[in-house]
Amino acid sequence: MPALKSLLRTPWFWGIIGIVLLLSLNVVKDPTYLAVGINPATGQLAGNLLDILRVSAPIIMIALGMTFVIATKGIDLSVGSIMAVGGAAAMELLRALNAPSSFGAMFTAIGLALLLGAVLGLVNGLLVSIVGLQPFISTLVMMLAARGIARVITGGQNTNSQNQPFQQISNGQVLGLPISFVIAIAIVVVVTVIMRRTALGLMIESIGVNPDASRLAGIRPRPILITVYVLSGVLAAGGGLFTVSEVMTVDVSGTGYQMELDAILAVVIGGTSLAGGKFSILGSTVGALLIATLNKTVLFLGVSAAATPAFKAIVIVLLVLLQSERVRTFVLQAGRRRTRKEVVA
Amino acid sequence: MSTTVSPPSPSHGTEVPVRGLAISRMWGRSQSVIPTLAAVLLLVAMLVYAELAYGRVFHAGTISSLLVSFAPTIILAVGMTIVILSGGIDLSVGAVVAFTSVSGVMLMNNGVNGWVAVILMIGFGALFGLVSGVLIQYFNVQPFIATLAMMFLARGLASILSTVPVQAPEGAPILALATDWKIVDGPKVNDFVLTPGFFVAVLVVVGAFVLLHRTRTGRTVYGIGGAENSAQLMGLPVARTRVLIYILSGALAGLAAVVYTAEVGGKAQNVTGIGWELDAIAAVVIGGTLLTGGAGYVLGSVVGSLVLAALAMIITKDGGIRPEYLTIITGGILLAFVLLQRVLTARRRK
Amino acid sequence: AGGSGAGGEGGGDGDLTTVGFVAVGPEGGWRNANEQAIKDAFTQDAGFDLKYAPAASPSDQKSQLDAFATFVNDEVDVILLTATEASGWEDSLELAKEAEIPVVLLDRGVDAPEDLYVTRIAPDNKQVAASVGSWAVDTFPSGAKYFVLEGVPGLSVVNERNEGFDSEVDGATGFTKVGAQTANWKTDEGKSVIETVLKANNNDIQFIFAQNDEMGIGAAQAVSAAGLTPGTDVKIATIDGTKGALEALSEGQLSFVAQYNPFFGDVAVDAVQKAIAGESVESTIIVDSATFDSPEAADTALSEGLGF
Amino acid sequence: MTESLPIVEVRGASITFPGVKALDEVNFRLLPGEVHTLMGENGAGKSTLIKALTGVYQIDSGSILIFGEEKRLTGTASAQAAGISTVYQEVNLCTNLTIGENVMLGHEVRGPLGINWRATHARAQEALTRMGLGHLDTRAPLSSISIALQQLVAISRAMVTDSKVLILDEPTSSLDAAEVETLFSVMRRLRDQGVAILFVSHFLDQVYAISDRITVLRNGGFVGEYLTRDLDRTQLISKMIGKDIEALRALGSNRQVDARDRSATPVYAAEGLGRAGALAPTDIEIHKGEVVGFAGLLGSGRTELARLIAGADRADSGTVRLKGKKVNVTSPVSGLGNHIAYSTENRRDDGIIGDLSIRENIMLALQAKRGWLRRIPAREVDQLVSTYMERFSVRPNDPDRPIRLLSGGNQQKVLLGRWLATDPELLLLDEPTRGIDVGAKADIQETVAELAEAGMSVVFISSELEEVVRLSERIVIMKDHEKVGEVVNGPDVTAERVVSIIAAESEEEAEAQAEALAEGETR
Ligand SMILES: Nc1ncnc2c1ncn2[C@@H]1O[C@H](COP(=O)(O)OP(=O)(O)OP(=O)(O)O)[C@@H](O)[C@H]1O
Ligand SMILES: Nc1ncnc2c1ncn2[C@@H]1O[C@H](COP(=O)(O)OP(=O)(O)OP(=O)(O)O)[C@@H](O)[C@H]1O
Ligand SMILES: [Mg+2]
Ligand SMILES: [Mg+2]
Repeated sequence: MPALKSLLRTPWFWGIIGIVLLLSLNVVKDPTYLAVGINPATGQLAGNLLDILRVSAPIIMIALGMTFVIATKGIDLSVGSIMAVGGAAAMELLRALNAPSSFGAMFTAIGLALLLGAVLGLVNGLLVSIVGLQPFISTLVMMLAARGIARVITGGQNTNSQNQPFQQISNGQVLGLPISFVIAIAIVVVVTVIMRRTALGLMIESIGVNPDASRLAGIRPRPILITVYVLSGVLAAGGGLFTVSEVMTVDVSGTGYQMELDAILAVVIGGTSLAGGKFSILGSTVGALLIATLNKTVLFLGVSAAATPAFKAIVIVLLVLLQSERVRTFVLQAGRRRTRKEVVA
Repeated sequence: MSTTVSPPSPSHGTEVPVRGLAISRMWGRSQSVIPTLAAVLLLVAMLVYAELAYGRVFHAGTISSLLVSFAPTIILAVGMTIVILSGGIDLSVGAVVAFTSVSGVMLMNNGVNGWVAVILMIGFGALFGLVSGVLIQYFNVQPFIATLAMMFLARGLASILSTVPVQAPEGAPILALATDWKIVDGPKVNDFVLTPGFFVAVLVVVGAFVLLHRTRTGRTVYGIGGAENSAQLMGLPVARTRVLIYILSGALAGLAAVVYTAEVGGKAQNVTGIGWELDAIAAVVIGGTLLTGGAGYVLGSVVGSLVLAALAMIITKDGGIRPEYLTIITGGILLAFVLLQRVLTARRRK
Repeated sequence: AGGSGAGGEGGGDGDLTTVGFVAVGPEGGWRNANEQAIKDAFTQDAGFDLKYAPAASPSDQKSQLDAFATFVNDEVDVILLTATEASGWEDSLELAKEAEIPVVLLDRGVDAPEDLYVTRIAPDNKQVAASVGSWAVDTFPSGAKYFVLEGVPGLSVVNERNEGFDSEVDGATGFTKVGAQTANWKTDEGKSVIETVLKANNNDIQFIFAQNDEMGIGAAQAVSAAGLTPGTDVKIATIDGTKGALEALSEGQLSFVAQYNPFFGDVAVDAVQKAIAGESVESTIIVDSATFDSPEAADTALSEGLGF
Repeated sequence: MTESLPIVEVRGASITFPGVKALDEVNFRLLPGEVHTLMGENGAGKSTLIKALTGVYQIDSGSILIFGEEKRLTGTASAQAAGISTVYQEVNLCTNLTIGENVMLGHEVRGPLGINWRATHARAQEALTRMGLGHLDTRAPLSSISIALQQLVAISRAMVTDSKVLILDEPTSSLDAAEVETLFSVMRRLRDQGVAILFVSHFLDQVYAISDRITVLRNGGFVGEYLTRDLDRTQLISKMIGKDIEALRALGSNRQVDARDRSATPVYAAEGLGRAGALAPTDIEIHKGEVVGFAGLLGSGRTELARLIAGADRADSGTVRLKGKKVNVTSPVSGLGNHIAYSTENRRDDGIIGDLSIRENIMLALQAKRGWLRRIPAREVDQLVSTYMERFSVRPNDPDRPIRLLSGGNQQKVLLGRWLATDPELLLLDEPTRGIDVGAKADIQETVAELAEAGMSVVFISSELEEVVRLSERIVIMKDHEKVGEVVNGPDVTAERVVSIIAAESEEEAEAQAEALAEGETR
């Protein structure tokens, strides 16, 4: 019973419930929804679930970066635009190299994109930590600027290119799973290990809860803030790579457009508070999967384009309601009703 | 009793604000006004620069277009200021403008009395605000998320209502809001023309100023933004006020929709207002209000809106911008703005 | 008053004609090509000083209204307007009329009396979309199950392209609309939408109408990924005629590309010069657009540099 | 006093937080015209009871009666409507507003044009004047005054309304004697007007000076209600801690006879250490194993000096030598790196990391010192945590509880553990005993003595001068952001004499007095 109770208190638990409910909706529409089969033409596993995993990869990446930014009481509105920068750089470079099957070209493109992401993240980090601007504004500026940078990189064109290995990132499979998803999960694991095996995670949380006290306790806030924004920038560029690898085209106005909102939603659904402090990487990953499931469900159910945002809104509201203490208390102990807002006096 | 130090005179160190030191007193009080003053200064600088570089800025036609066309932005910025002062944010305003304008015009087309429809538009806006407010206050949903959900909802409902533009019937009362009132009739278009919509914005600004500075509710807004727990413990009506803040923001979004719809000749559309929430937030920030809440002025946000207007005007007047660079330049100027403001206010901290 | 600076009565910069261009800005390949064509036509050598004012975002009418007002107040000689939205322009146009500034509409039209502007120069959206429709009717004599990939819901282009397409397809025998979804003009969303739509319909779709090239290219990839062959199992038709689409057509990924001709800078210069000279101009100038329905046609078009 | 009908009565109230029974069947009565003190150790449940009375928390069982009528208090506003005004333990005001606004928030004077600010500020001024704060500018931002003054402002605020009940949770913990005296005279006046006052303090002297009746809580439970005159201090303390207090009495302080050899190279030596606007250039030396007390009025610059020594603020003048070696201590990081630890006076804002657990709060500074790469092994952390939690008997004994859920006193203990864990050579304790119960206070004093014995140098800052005098070997006297003298402790040195140095009219006089005292010592 206590285990169940604590599970109910875990925000990502509700994320999983949400995913299950959405999948059930799809199954109701089509009982074979969950079926996974082999596509005879491509020899790959195919199924709706695999599609969900694949499209979740970029969201997982940006949600992961966003998690740490939010844990420091910040926010990164620029991830969507940085995705476009990463994608634009990769496409433009691959097009210039014109090496349709070269692994070298792929790695160069990836390296360039990640580097650009790091640089833009660094600018965010410097603005927030050294100049002391509010994260919302710093990254809002970067959101505008990076979108422009993506356009400048391609000269305003929606550049496409050809490179077989690069295309495989989002279109290939390993162990029956989409490669991009496997890479994303590997990155999640690596980052989790770094955060929890070192004290970086603790320090990020500490700064997020109380920056003044953390400074007095000997934590240097600046390098940590910079690290967090650089990480977010790099992961966003990575997310951009996944996105452009899908179709080998960058859409400088569309790639990553408003994806920052998806990332923030994923993080919050995963239980990391926008007020900073404790973060949950697992939660954000579940959140990202939920967003991907939601996007795909809308398509599968054939919800009209017009109604899509409303449908999303309803799902979000239901989820946050389920997560709220008030509703939970009401559900858990309908008899013994009592709510107590913690007031830290 | 235990001997603690007893002071021979009421001297509490030099930094204690003591009555009578006029200059230091003024300084101490003016601190929170400085960012707003900086914004005013920068606005004037921008306008003067534009006049020198391109001409026709201090020109009756230009000024009246600026004022009239930015009336909806100003109304939104006012609502956003109140929300941000309380430490929250409202991302839904742009979408609420879309929903209220589409629904309002459709009501008019379906025979609902024009004025009633206008009232309903404001009412629908308030309803979205109410939902956000309740989610935030009673279900502990973070404002960013609650209002994001309302943004999706309002945009979605607007699209469900109609994905084609709807047009208010000929002679609908809402159109009266865009009547041109020629105040100075100059040659050609060099007239000083204002519309009732502009005066609505002025009334909203005045009303918000009075609300924030002359009512207990307004002071509670600042209290919540400064320290919510303290406000709660001080016995202020936090819950009621917060819900009210979001209702107000929603209602003002509805009002902005009314003014904007009138401005474009009674046409309403589901794609209206995309990104307006960011404009409103930018205006508030440029106007010197802290995003963390508790400090700022509604008049600053008006200045912030005008700064955005002036910026757009300069870009248009220059006319030489490459489209790829547009957002880079907008972002760069926004950055330069907050940086300058920061430099100007740096002396606030020792 | 006035007079100083570039805006003054066209006399500021020698004898150049000041042209204010209220544009849409970065939206996609088509828009880039079109606006570049305008810029290339209205050069200083040709006697123009072009002031280019892109919208804050491709669907933001308000920033266009503001730019328009600024040009009117600056009393430029001519205003070129590519309206993001057809409606809502009447007051602005009246203001320009009061200021005696001729307005030439490019690409998108406006819902306003014709006496408020000189002319509208554009390919016809409805006509172009109708060409897709009639091709589809011809190609699928016994009908088809089809799906429409739409742009951002609510834009007038989207509505017009739907209208044009439907005018041919509605009532044609055997045509069943499986559904329509927005992919927001984007390639990756186009792929994602079609991928799921195919699964939801057990691959039982024969035809996809993509309202722009980008979405169509994404759709083609989804079709391939589902193990189907584009062009054989599922035919895809798109509108615009970008280089990428022509290449895809040449490779057989797409089956039909209806060009939406962006190259009408010279026509615009001509109209503007006539307007200034006080000569009469036709109230609509339709720019002819080609259609390409085979790999060969695509190759020819590419070699003629028709792609953009 | 005649036993009249209680204004407020609590019967068998219980409150349970996840894992803690904060109140367990507590009874409490507050009579009109009395000052009633609530006593108990840290975490006994005093603040919780108060919050139950003021509607912040709802009780799980039991009942609250106001004027004999059972009431369900649903929020602070409803308590205020019922005539209960409260000053909570930690200052709860809005620092973004002006002093006057804070005093009047929610009670602004309104005219036909909305709030009448002139009248509002005038009433605020009146309220402040009653608290002896007439010199404050009501239009200045609250953030411009010290925590102590803020506390007084909070009290002024509680007196703006004509409340029948006034609740003061540790109002005196940051006040100096004169301010306490002003407060008490106001309290007496209100009491005589029939206001019922509930008072919490850990200062026994104050309790006996002001209160008529005492209710003692222990571990959330109700111990009893007593007339102050019937209960002597020994009895009171043993009721609070539940055991005999002789152990406490034998507080190890014979430091006053300690004669230390100060010829060796000092552990810490600063010359001309200062910071414009905060502290005039100061020379100071601290030797190994020495306890140095900083004495001075509120706002005299004790905290500033400590912060400069620790690197919490950056000095803009002066040279610092550690064991003879010149170093730059410019940040808390370099301070900790040089084995200097600083425990702040502002526990809530600069001390605790609220959402982190006790465990994380204890290990944080040590971890920061070791760098983020080398995470302290779990076993070492467990050991550290259990060591310090036991040493200071932190309650509740659950290292995974977020620290913000601890009572004020227990938070202080955890923080002390944090600093000791970094193994400092110089430990600066700024008001470490503020808001701490007698038992814990004794523990901390004892710890300080032990640490010094073991060779650590300690700077001890406290507004309670007797504590400083009892504990320190040397006393640095501060005034108006300047060091005005230094006294080596000795039998002649008493709190009163230190006060007279501080109170000296001029700097020369202060120096002369300090010298006289020092000579008296050598003779
Ligand atoms: N919001 C809360 N959630 C969980 N536990 C709490 C909360 N508030 C207080 N507690 C616990 O309740 C107990 C009583 O705390 P309370 O603050 O009432 O003590 P106190 O007597 O005021 O102590 P002090 O003298 O240190 O202020 C403590 O063990 C504390 O940890
Ligand atoms: N962290 C800080 N930041 C800014 N100003 C401070 C800070 N700490 C103290 N001050 C200011 O420095 C002045 C000196 O106060 P300080 O706190 O050093 O005195 P103190 O003797 O320690 O008194 P107290 O007992 O109030 O702490 C005060 O006026 C206070 O406002
Ligand atoms: Mg307490
Ligand atoms: Mg101090």
